[in-house]
Amino acid sequence: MDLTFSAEERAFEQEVRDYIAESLTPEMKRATALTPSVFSDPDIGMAWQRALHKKGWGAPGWPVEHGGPDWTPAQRWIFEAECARAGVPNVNVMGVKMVGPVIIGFGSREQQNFYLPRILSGEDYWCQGYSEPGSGSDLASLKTRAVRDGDDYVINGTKIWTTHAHHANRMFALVRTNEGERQQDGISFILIDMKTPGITTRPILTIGGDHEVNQVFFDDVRVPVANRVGEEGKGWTYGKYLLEFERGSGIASAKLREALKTITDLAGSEVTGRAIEDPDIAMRMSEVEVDIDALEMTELRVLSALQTGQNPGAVSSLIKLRVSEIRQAVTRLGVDVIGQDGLAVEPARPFYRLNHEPAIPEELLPVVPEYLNGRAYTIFGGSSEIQRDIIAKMVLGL
Amino acid sequence: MDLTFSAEERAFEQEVRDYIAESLTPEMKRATALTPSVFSDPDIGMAWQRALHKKGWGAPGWPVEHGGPDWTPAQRWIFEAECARAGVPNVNVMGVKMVGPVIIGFGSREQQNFYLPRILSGEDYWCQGYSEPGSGSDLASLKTRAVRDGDDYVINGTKIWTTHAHHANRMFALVRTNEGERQQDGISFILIDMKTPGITTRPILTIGGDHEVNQVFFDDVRVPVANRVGEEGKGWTYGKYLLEFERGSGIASAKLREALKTITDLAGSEVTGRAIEDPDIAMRMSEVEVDIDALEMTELRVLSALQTGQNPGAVSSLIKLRVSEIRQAVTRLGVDVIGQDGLAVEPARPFYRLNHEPAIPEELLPVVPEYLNGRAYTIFGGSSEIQRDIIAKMVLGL
Amino acid sequence: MDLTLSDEQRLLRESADRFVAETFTSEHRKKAVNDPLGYSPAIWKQFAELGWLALPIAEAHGGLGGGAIEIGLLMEAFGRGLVSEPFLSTVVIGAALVAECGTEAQKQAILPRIAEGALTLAFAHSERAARFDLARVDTTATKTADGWRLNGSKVAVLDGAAANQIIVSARIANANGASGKLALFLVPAGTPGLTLRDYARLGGGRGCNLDLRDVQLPADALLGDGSDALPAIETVVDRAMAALGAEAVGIMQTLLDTTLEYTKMRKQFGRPLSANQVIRHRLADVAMQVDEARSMALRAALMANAEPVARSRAASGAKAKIGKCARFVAEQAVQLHGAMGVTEELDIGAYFKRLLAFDTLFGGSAHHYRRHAALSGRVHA
Amino acid sequence: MDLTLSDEQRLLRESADRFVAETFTSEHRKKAVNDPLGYSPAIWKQFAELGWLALPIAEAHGGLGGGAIEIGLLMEAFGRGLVSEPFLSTVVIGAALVAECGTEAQKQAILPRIAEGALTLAFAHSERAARFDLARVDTTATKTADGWRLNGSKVAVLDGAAANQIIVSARIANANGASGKLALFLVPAGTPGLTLRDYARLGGGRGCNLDLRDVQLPADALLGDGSDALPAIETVVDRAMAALGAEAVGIMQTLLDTTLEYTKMRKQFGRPLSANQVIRHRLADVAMQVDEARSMALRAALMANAEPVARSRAASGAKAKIGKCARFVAEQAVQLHGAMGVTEELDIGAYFKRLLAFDTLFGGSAHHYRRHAALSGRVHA
Repeated sequence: MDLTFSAEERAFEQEVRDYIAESLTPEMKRATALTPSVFSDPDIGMAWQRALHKKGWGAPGWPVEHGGPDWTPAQRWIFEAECARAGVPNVNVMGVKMVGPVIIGFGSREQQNFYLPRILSGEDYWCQGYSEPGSGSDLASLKTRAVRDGDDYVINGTKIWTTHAHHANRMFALVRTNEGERQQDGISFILIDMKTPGITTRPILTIGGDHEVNQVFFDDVRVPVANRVGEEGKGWTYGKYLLEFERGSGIASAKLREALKTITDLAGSEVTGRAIEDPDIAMRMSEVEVDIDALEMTELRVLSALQTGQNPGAVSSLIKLRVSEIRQAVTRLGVDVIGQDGLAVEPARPFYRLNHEPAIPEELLPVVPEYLNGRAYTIFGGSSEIQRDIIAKMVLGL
Repeated sequence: MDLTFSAEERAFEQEVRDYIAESLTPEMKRATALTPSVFSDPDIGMAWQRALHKKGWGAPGWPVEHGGPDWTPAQRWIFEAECARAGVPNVNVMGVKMVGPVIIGFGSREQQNFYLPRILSGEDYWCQGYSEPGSGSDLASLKTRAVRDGDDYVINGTKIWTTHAHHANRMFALVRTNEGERQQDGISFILIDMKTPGITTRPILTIGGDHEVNQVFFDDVRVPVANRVGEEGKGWTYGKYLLEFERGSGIASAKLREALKTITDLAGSEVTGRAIEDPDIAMRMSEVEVDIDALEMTELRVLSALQTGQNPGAVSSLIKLRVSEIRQAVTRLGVDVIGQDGLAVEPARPFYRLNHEPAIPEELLPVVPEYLNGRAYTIFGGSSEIQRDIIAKMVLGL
Repeated sequence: MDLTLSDEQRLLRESADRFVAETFTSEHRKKAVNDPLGYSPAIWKQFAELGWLALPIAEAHGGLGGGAIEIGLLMEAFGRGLVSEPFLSTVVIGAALVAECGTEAQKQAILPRIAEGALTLAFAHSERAARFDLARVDTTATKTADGWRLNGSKVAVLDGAAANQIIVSARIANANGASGKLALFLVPAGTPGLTLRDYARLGGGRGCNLDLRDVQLPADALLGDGSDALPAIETVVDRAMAALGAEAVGIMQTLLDTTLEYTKMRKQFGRPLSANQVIRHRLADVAMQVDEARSMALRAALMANAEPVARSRAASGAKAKIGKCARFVAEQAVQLHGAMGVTEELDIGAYFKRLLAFDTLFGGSAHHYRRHAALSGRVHA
Repeated sequence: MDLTLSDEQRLLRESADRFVAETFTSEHRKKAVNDPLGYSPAIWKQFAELGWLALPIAEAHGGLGGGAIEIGLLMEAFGRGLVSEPFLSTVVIGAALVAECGTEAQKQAILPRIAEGALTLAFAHSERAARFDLARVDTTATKTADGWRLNGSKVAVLDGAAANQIIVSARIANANGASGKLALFLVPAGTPGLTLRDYARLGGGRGCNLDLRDVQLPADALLGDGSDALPAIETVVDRAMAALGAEAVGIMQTLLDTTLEYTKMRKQFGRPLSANQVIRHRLADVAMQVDEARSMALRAALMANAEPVARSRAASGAKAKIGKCARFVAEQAVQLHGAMGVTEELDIGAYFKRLLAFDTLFGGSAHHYRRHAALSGRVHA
């Protein structure tokens, strides 16, 4: 057993570090630091996607024949850790990490040739049409209907919580093409051009005051049947594949460590009246740091199993739950660190392009919105309650 | 609104204080302090019962015609608070607070005349035969059977978790006299002389090493039908009355405050290396003290409602849950205060009558057993899980 | 020993509940968020007519002579409606500081005008470097030929921009330049040298950060006779925390009611959310914590006039415990509302944020448990 | 980067698991509780034969040169069986102190005998007034004409009564009587002036409190050359905490397994306990915390030879986190076993108590979070 990386891996780490140093602009870095959301605005995120693509690193998880860099799990770890350390923007995960792998796994050759390069290059910006009002964690009860009419589907219904639908030019969506015996049957996976007539978008402000999510309405929206991925009625399977694909590939500990470091730096500064001198805050920082240590070790155990071709098994299904709880603990610490300056609400966005001087120091602006928006960590993507249901059933066999 | 007691009530308080001062012996006080259980051994508890009876205070909650002192709710509060402050032994609650009120409410005149004076005087010592192996929180599923044979019931079965069955000369028990449609029907409430042939008792040591509870076996035990309280098949109702009777009449905050004080005193002393200088311990003491403050206010709100003839309502059903949690917090604090001396196990009992010098200072002996035995607070008398089920249903209407 | 309400108190509560329910609707709130003043002067006038602004002011000064219990009844109702009128700043804190410290002339000049709704106050005390230490003030007041000159910076001045006068705390510089006693000064809005950075306050209302640069004040701007103002500040802040605690209870109760309603109505996997045992137990815990918070707010109010250590222990205990409960109740209310809970679509978010603001004001739970421990002789603060 | 076990490590784990499962049965444990020695010399001999007592000792001193990972594998297995043999005292702590501090002659005299099972040690360091501060020792060692004289009192000496020699820490009194450097002394069992108050240890094994009154020792009783022993003590205690963490993981895993089994089997209200969502979620949390504890124990072992600050941060982080997890897991295991859980009828109680002892040894979670914060430059310890 050994925690150290090999000489080759260390060299790769240096390469990543160097490339980030030369291509990450101060504007991108500042914008990322001042964005109180896990999603970077496209002007920032896509600029970074282009920089990565230039180096051939636009889609770390994809197979080499589709433009992936052919990295080992350890290299992916190193890459993601270095990105977190440097504070790079988030790219369009709905493209690179979500629809991309589904198109690779189940799309036609034509779909692959058309869509994948546009994801890599940052030309396309994707959003995800899964949730609906009233479906929530019970996703399979979705009601948006796609009715076959010649070579088109005619789609009617509505999607909600659609992240960056107001920025995206494409959506991948689960729609009901059939009334199966089980709810899960009769769902198809469809790629939609957001400029298609009949699509309207209503913004929904988050509790932190950000415009991240939307409700999207479909009113007789005609989408070519050719835009369906894989077989009709198998969409649920592809959607699940997407989740499995992600399993074990993400690392959260490095980002959490950076987030904690940001808060720790604030706490050590005059801008918070040196909050770190409050022993409660200092102790809780250690508590959270240790939680991150534990998470990192768990992630490394998964990585190590993947490296040696083993199945990481049950452990990885516990990770989502812990990550969301630790994220919330970090953001909560932030709120306590900035104290009464947290009372000031700045409604304008983005914080990195304000037209006025804010009432409180700039670096404090994202802290409370991050905490507020962070309440969603234990709700979106399967609430913590659902996760515990799953762990009890799938991991503990109850 | 006013937190102060009236002049009459203050005078009463003084009277209680004076009587305790003259009748509570140092031996009783020391024995109580060194007993890591909520139940005093009968030699101590019954001595105190006799002292109270002498003053006419043997059964504070009983009606005056059966020997109660005819106190107002405020007087009962004052009495219990003073008893807690002085550290008096616990009397046989199974007699005074449990079977007594049932006999008063539902017993025949003969039963009242026979049993009640013997409870008051401390001549009888009662135990409660409710739980059975396999029934636990689902009490109504009990299986011990009483079959009518002439003027007797013949009882077969077993009871478990029977506190002080090894000391008691009488038991009140719920037994099945009939197979009702609902489990609750067909249960009868029976008074049993523990010397009746066919009764055997097996000790069960608690996790803290105390002999508190037992399993009791009934093997063709003949009990006169005259020992049944009230109607046949109505035992469940009487058992529930017993719980309602207790509602709002007990006060826990005063005892908890004393328990915290004991721990605080230890923490301030050299015997624990002045544990209070550990800021975590000092803060947690305040946290627990504030929890006790909240509980006390809640209890006072109930008392105040009772005083003015109102129904205290939902609040009182939340109290049991909080009391058990705070008790556990206090005992846990004790464990942390005594530090490594908590590693020493003293198996002999009672601590106030050891034949050898213990390995650690005497006053530390009960601390760990109290914590260990205290795990039962959230289990016995309806587990915390059951309590929350009840609150959701009865208080919140879910 | 009687913890039931008197008839007058019951009437006050009922009228407050009724007025708040009718006036502070969801629509009203959405409008008020965009109001640069942060509250409605018309409603303020109604408060005055209802006698609420006179409530805790002594009869000799045009008030009704009410106490902490009555304030608590009002504040709990205000919490239910997320009222953003500057009642805390003007009446609970401002009027009380004047009553505690002011000369008779100042009381006569100020208190009746508060009672009739003609004057609003704010309290500028906190400074960034002090965090929640009430005793630490770096703002200085220097005696000049004809009055005082103030310099310093204040944060978290509630309702500062709308206040007619701001009560500013400062240390009186001694002859040798060393800082001396803490004093309070009445600074009229618009005084030269005063710079306000006004902001919308988390959960409703407004706040501001404040710079004082060579602010010149007349001699009678000093509140009272110049004796150390710290004990009065501690008294008033303890009582303000009791009042805020009552407000928090109103907010929490509303969140509980709303969440109960929502979990009964909202269906998932073919049955209401409230059919899930985990959610039922969570709600039981929420209800329990609301009740504990209610007990502590009441306790702090009942102890508002006790001797200082007992009063401060009760106030800090209440602030710490209610803060802890508030955090749990707020976070669970959002969690159980699911995705809708983390938007500004429902009122739930506004209530959540107001509780977050409550927890922050005058220091959070850890700060007040520590103060409680120090007051109990357990630790050195 | 490889966190999978080597073949040798896998074999060690398998043999330890097998031996423990076969030997340390429930019946064995019930007998051992009443054993005045606290463990079985016959089993200790088997440990020696299996090479376990030689595991971390250097090859030059008759050992196998294993490290913290191997120790962790053994300790986790020991945890599953609640092994009460003095492995921690003799091998993990005793042998390590000799290896860290001893002269070559002392190492040659002691370590091979430990490896072959012929010598047991105990470590007497903690004092009541010090609580968990490793640097605070009031016991004194005074130089005499022909050796040393020790005076003082020690608490929580694990396995002290059965040890052939006790390593006692003391401050060497300077010429002027002031206390100086910390040193370690080898004190043979039965040395005059040594008084042991032996006790059964919570969760298995024995412990004692120790008085030293004018204990006379020869000059070579001093371990090593007399340089300050604190760094060595900190190194060894950090590694001991990692080993204890692994043991705790074994205990927690057993509690989880047992509780899963019980809740599936035990029926209430006509269905298994495990049908309750609240219990299912609780068990999910228990499983998650066992997994987190496993990660931290591994981390502390992997960092056992890192530079002191990194090593101590990892060790304190592990002790704090595993202690927190252990408390939750233990309390929930008892809670979910209901009334049976709070008796000595089931093994569950013994496992619970062993975790409570784990949490207490070398200081609990708050102590180690504070140490972690201090080592991270956040607070002054």
